[in-house]
Amino acid sequence: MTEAKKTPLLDDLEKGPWPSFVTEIKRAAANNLSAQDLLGQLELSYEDKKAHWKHGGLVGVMGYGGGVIGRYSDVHEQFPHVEHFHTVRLNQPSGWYYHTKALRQVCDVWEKYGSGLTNLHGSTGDVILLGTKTEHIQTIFDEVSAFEEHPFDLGGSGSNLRTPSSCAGPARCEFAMIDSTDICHDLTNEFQDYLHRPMWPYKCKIKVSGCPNDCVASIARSDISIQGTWRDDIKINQEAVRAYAAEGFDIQGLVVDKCPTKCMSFDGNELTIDNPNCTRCMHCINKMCKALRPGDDRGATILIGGKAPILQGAMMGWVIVPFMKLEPPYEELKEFLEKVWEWWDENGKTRERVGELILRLGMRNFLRAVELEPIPQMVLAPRANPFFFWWPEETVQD
Amino acid sequence: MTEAKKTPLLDDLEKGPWPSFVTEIKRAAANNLSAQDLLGQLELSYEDKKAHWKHGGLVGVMGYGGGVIGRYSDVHEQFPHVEHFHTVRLNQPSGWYYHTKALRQVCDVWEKYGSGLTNLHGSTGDVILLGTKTEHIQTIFDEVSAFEEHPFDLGGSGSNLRTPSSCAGPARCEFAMIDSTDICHDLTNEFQDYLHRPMWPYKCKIKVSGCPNDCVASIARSDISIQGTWRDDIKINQEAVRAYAAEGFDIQGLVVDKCPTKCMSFDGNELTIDNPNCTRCMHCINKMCKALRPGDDRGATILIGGKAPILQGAMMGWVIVPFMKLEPPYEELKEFLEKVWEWWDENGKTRERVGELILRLGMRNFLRAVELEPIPQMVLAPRANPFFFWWPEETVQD
Amino acid sequence: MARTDIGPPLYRDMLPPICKENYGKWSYHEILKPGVLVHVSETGAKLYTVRAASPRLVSIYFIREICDLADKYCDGYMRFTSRNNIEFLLSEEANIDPLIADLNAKGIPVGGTGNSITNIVHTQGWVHCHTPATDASGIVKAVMDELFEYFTSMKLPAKMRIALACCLNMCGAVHCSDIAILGIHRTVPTIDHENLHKVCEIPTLTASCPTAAIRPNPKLKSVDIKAERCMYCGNCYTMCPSVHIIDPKNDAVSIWVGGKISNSRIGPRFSRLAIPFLPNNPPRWPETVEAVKNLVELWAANAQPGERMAEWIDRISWEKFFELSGLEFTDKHIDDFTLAQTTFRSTTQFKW
Amino acid sequence: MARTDIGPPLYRDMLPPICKENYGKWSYHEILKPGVLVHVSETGAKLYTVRAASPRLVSIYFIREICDLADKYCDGYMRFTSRNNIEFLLSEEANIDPLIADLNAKGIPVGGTGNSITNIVHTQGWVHCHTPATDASGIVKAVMDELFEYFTSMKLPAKMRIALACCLNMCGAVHCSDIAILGIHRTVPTIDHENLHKVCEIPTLTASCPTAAIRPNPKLKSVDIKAERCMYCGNCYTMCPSVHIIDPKNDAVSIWVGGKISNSRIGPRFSRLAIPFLPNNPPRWPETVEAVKNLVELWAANAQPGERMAEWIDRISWEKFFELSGLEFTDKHIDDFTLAQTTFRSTTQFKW
Ligand code: SRM
Ligand code: SRM
Ligand code: SRM
Ligand code: SRM
Ligand code: SF4
Ligand code: SF4
Ligand code: SF4
Ligand code: SF4
Ligand code: SF4
Ligand code: SF4
Ligand code: SF4
Ligand code: SF4
Repeated sequence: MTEAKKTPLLDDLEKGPWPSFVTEIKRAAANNLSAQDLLGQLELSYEDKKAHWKHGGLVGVMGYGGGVIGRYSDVHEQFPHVEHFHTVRLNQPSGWYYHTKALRQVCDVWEKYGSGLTNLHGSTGDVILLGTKTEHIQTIFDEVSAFEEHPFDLGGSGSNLRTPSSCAGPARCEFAMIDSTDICHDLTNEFQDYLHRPMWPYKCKIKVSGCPNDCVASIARSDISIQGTWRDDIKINQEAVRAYAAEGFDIQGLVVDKCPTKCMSFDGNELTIDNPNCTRCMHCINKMCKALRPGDDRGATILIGGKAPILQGAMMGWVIVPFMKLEPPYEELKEFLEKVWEWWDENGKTRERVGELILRLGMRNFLRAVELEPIPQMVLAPRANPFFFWWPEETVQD
Repeated sequence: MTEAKKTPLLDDLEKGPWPSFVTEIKRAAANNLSAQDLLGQLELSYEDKKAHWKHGGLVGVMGYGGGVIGRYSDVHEQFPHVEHFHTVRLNQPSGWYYHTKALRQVCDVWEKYGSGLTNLHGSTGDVILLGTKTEHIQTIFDEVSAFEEHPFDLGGSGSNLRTPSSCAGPARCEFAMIDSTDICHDLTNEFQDYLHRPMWPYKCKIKVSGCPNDCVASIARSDISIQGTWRDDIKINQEAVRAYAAEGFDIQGLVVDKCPTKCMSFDGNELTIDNPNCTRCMHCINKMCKALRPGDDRGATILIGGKAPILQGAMMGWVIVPFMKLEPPYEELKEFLEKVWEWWDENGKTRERVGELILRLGMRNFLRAVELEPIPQMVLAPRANPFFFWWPEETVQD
Repeated sequence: MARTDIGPPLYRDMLPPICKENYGKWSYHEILKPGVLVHVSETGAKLYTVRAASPRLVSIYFIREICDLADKYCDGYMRFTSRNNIEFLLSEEANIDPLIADLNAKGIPVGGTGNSITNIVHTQGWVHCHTPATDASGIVKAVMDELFEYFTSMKLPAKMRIALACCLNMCGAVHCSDIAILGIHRTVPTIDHENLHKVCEIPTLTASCPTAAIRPNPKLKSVDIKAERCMYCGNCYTMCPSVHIIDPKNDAVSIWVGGKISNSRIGPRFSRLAIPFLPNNPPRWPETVEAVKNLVELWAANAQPGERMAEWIDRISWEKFFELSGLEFTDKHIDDFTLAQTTFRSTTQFKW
Repeated sequence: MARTDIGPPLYRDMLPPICKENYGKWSYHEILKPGVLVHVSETGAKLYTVRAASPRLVSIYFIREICDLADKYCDGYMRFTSRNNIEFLLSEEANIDPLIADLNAKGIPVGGTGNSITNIVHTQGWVHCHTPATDASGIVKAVMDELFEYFTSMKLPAKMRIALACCLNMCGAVHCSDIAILGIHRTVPTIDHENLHKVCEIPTLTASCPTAAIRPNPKLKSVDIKAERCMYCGNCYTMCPSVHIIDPKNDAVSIWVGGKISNSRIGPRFSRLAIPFLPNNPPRWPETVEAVKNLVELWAANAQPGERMAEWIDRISWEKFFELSGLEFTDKHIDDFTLAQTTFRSTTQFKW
């Protein structure tokens, strides 16, 4: 081990009650030269107020088109051990459920070939192994994929399907109206080829939330947002309602008054819901989960289009399929996704996300391609401008 | 008089309780060949389901660049008396107040030189004299502008200031918080040159409403919308409030519950308004005009940008000046308008309305040009996209 | 040469004495009955207004008749409204009923105040314009005949403002109306390649298209229109007579709902597409008349007191609006122009 | 060659027996205290969750320590949350407090449930990315140190979700957060004209600019940037290493507020610009920390129970938000991008 450089700026971030990433880097640095150089280079960034990584870089694993982000230092004379400092993205288990055995195995591999630093997890959901050299990448993959128990595969990067992710789901949450974890796992397996071989115009993300609370932020952070919901009436246990009232819970103020459609009322004894006017926002169920439960006719709303700002400004997904029953093997969902991707793949420009393409070509063309009927649930309001199109067959042709 | 053609389709529109424009055309046609041919050509349009007018045509009055809309028949062989059928736009008196003397004079001139048909009024507000020949246009102008009492001038057409219009205003309405009629008249006179000589990128319209009820639809139908408003507290006559309640008027349901900011309350005896949270929508005042009156600190909100759909979709004006005191001679307003027009004139492309230009170049450039500070009242919400600009002086330059 | 730039006649000279005396002093108003308002001044003075319908397209004979009545009952003082109604400004309460009787005798109804359907703001149509996709006055007459009872009564939940424009230039500025009737073209313009270069500037023409559907065709010294980008707005025709947009076999009527102008309660709103196509069916456009009537009556039957069309739809939701109205929701209802994104439903909240 | 496409480890194999047995049968939950949940099944079974903080950037030693605790208290069953916290899944209520004690001993706080500020979703920053305008982990650490009490308590009016992204690519998808911290570049990129044509495709590069600021410069076989159209998004840099966006003298931090993801009550919302500029001031970004803290505390002091930031601002209005916060409203707050029109105030309704 070479003598570690002084890092006064970073050291300051070891103080305070919140766990410190600097401490973590130092722990890794104690045994690993790359981590040590990372610490040094980061201190330099703190001095210079800028990153010291070069632009991009392509590295990978045999048989895969993505899953590794190449990264090279622009100050490698000073910090030779981060000259290469690539990250490996491992596909997390659905819902981020782990047994410690699975995690320990990964740590052991990463101790041998990597910096010893990770992100648990990346924003898309992957296990991020932070910093290794080009020559180790294949070995890392070979070892993690060969674990006898809980073998890992690579996650996505590049213009492909990105690692899908799911909320805690029915294993842990009473609100799950679809098996979000299973759907995530099943889709990930079904679409392995799309995940690992970048062949599309750009990235495409799937996130699955068991209910409209959307605990994986699917509407904002994924092109394809799948959220559990229901169609029939909310189930009310009036006894339990009264128990809430008896405990002094302010049903009127905290629940009834906050219902977005004002479709609830409480007379001090019975809670009434005008279900046809309920938009299933979850609020009352969230606040009174001992008394209220979603109905039994359950499925998912599918929204398409969520993404970050570049190019046209950030987008949130919008309703494409208001309700789809989702039972294994999820055939209808898979066929639907295939249609969406096929159309996008055929029509999308380079670096055009599927939502951007729908905006460019119009919902009418998209809906025809994926064979869906337009319905009012897709929009907040009909168009206000008079610039609409007619299909040739709808007008009298000479 | 030649024998009138048969008009069975139009005849059908003489039936029914609503006054009939066909009857009006026939009344004119009884004494006027152009009106007669208009009737015939219109019947042909009803058969063919299309207009029988050619594209455009330029005609005018000496010294004026607009005020007359040229119109030529495309079936003048059949209907020679509408071969020319131009309309003359006369600038209406502010608020459309008339003495019959003024109207009768116009009728007399129009009996001599025109079809005898008019629109009272055009959508912009002008008296529309509907249908005359090229050779009469100058004469018509000469005569109407020479009336001893109530002489008329031309209205606007082309790329210029269009005839401003005003609501009924303080002469007839208790809600008027600015002298809308006077402002309209004063501005019209002040900007005669802009009104009569098309020198701008495109048209620009001004409409003045005495209050936020906006009875001249200024927000939708004019580039410059001036609406009376107030800044201090609503005046409440509690006696009168109680009188409403006593009459059985549902103050809670029809007023308090409908207040958009929920800043009112009524305890059955006193009406309370939390004025800092009132957005001065007028609703409570409208519904209880015997009990509530706007405050005394009165002026106008000025919104810019209203227009019809072409090119970028219809626009409603948006707040540029949240509050401006408006007392004769309205200097501040005039200076403001001059600045707006100067900037637009310099920067606007052909057929670009001022609102479209603001959208193209951004509020930041517009506000600098007209020397206004940005304030939150201009927007419903701040920007959601991170694509904002810095002025060179705001960053560290090398 | 005549004087120019004399400006409009001075409105002040046309005000009845009571208006001059009480200028800015009005205290409140009441609607005495449909079409009749009284404004009461701080001084106690009372001004009576009688509002009467007009077809807007009127002959000088009509105007003179109206003038005769104004002379008879209110010293010649009258006005027109921003929606083309006539208002007689009376100082004498006793003159109200005789005036109304005279008006009715002439077939001129009184009404349009309060919770009524007042006059339809409209445009030229086949009477005087060169770009209309439909007529204006004819549809207005047909619709008002059918909705007549709502002009002469005040039994609706709130004001109902209907407007009509005969093409997308929207001279009636119908885009913020409770119900808007809009003439639409529906086919791609045809081009007179021979003459185009003689009468039109090609750069201006290509720039005129909101969807960039027009490309120069240098070979023909003309332009081509990319059919799949054209949404038939007609702006190219406005710029160039060699581009023909009118197509009687396809020109049609569309219906829009839920717009609003006033700031009262909810702020101004755009009208939104309800019915993309109704046939041009002169002289009485029965499909259009029926559609408008159905919308009025659906709203009237379902809105709460004081709810304009926009407020009613806000409360029940657009999906319920389509369900209740039985109107078909089509791909045309889904925006695909520049602000489309803001109309998409980025939430799982909706009604079934 | 190794097998490919084996897919992720099967989550089902990682579920504690209680979760398998009660899969889909959970009936309700309660928050026993900050960071501790109990989920009760229809069968009566009870699952206890202890939620602990993580800096996300963790070493294998940290992970192993966590694993040790999981082995000790819950048979090795644990999970991570969508916001990078650690959750221990316990079947034994008695294990809760010992686990918490062990965690605290290691400096790992427990909390983040209910009406708290939970972990900050964030990105790579200077640690591992090539485009950042600021660091990620450092600001997060500094902010969480300051807001620590809100992680370990549940005294806020509602949930508060903070996120950070170090450039406009917004890997943290911060755009729908109660408070978003966003790194921004503020100067026009400089171009390495010599090398550009060797490494970049010019058409792709010009197409990459959201505001069409990039024009080909055929003479130099390079491109030029029209400075007044450039808003420094950095997308051209993503496409081409010869365009340099990083500028330490001007790169900065901005603050956004009022976003939201869940459909609960009001639907999802974008965060909106609150503070366009705060200096990049490592190691502790005091201006940013203070700004975030002030916003949290202003909201906490003024919101009604249950009101997220967005709901509070909805109720009081943006103009009052700026007044109460004392934040300057600048021309940067006024949108000038493609949907700007929809953010303008097309009504006379506003507060003073
Ligand atoms: C590692 C990660 C951030 C993190 O610290 O967690 C990340 C890191 C990068 N992202 Fe990201 N993105 C990550 C999640 C996201 C997310 C959030 C999400 O997936 O939930 C988004 C916003 C959602 C979206 O997809 O729009 C996101 C939007 C982007 C974008 C903008 C895409 C757009 O259409 O606007 C770019 C730019 C690009 O693709 O060229 C980008 C590009 C990048 C690159 C590859 C930089 C580049 O320009 O090439 C970053 C590599 C950093 C590095 O050196 O490791 N990253 N990126 C996340 C992936 C970890 C994982 O696999 O789990
Ligand atoms: C006569 C009138 C309709 C009516 O029946 O009342 C009218 C008639 C015409 N308008 Fe208009 N506009 C009339 C008020 C309006 C209004 C409403 C208003 O002013 O309150 C609008 C919408 C508001 C606005 O200005 O945006 C309006 C928006 C247009 C437009 C679209 C402008 C735009 O920026 O989108 C055009 C197209 C153009 O200017 O080329 C247009 C063009 C026309 C032309 C000149 C046709 C043309 O393309 O050249 C029409 C002449 C018809 C004729 O032969 O008489 N007219 N026009 C109105 C003027 C009467 C008057 O002076 O009082
Ligand atoms: C005469 C006229 C002004 C003029 O300069 O000509 C006028 C006159 C009055 N308006 Fe108006 N408004 C007139 C067009 C308008 C318009 C413009 C339009 O329709 O194109 C609007 C905006 C409509 C909209 O929002 O779409 C308008 C929105 C109002 C409102 C707000 C209604 C609402 O709640 O949304 C009020 C207040 C009320 O009635 O409670 C109002 C109130 C009034 C009062 C009560 C004001 C007063 O005290 O004098 C007047 C009698 C109203 C009545 O008819 O019951 N006036 N009023 C216009 C009559 C048109 C007609 O012939 O029917
Ligand atoms: C563990 C986690 C899911 C996961 O798969 O990892 C989770 C778990 C729960 N969420 Fe969540 N949510 C989780 C991220 C989210 C997110 C996503 C995010 O923040 O990025 C959201 C959307 C946030 C937003 O709207 O901006 C989210 C919005 C909710 C809501 C709606 C809150 C609201 O009123 O707006 C509820 C309902 C509630 O708490 O009343 C909820 C309710 C719950 C419940 C009560 C569900 C249950 O019965 O198990 C769980 C405990 C909540 C608590 O912490 O008090 N969860 N929850 C995530 C914990 C993150 C963390 O470490 O703090
Ligand atoms: S999204 Fe719904 S089902 Fe999934 S964890 Fe959150 S509350 Fe539970
Ligand atoms: S789920 Fe939401 S909309 Fe439905 S009743 Fe409950 S609070 Fe109201
Ligand atoms: S806009 Fe206001 S002041 Fe003018 S007539 Fe209408 S209600 Fe009266
Ligand atoms: S004017 Fe409007 S916002 Fe103000 S108190 Fe009256 S109803 Fe409420
Ligand atoms: S709406 Fe169109 S067709 Fe009708 S008058 Fe105006 S420009 Fe002419
Ligand atoms: S009709 Fe409109 S959309 Fe079609 S080519 Fe002409 S200008 Fe373009
Ligand atoms: S937000 Fe930007 S700088 Fe930060 S990790 Fe993502 S791409 Fe890199
Ligand atoms: S930084 Fe963004 S706006 Fe500026 S030139 Fe590059 S891509 Fe265009």
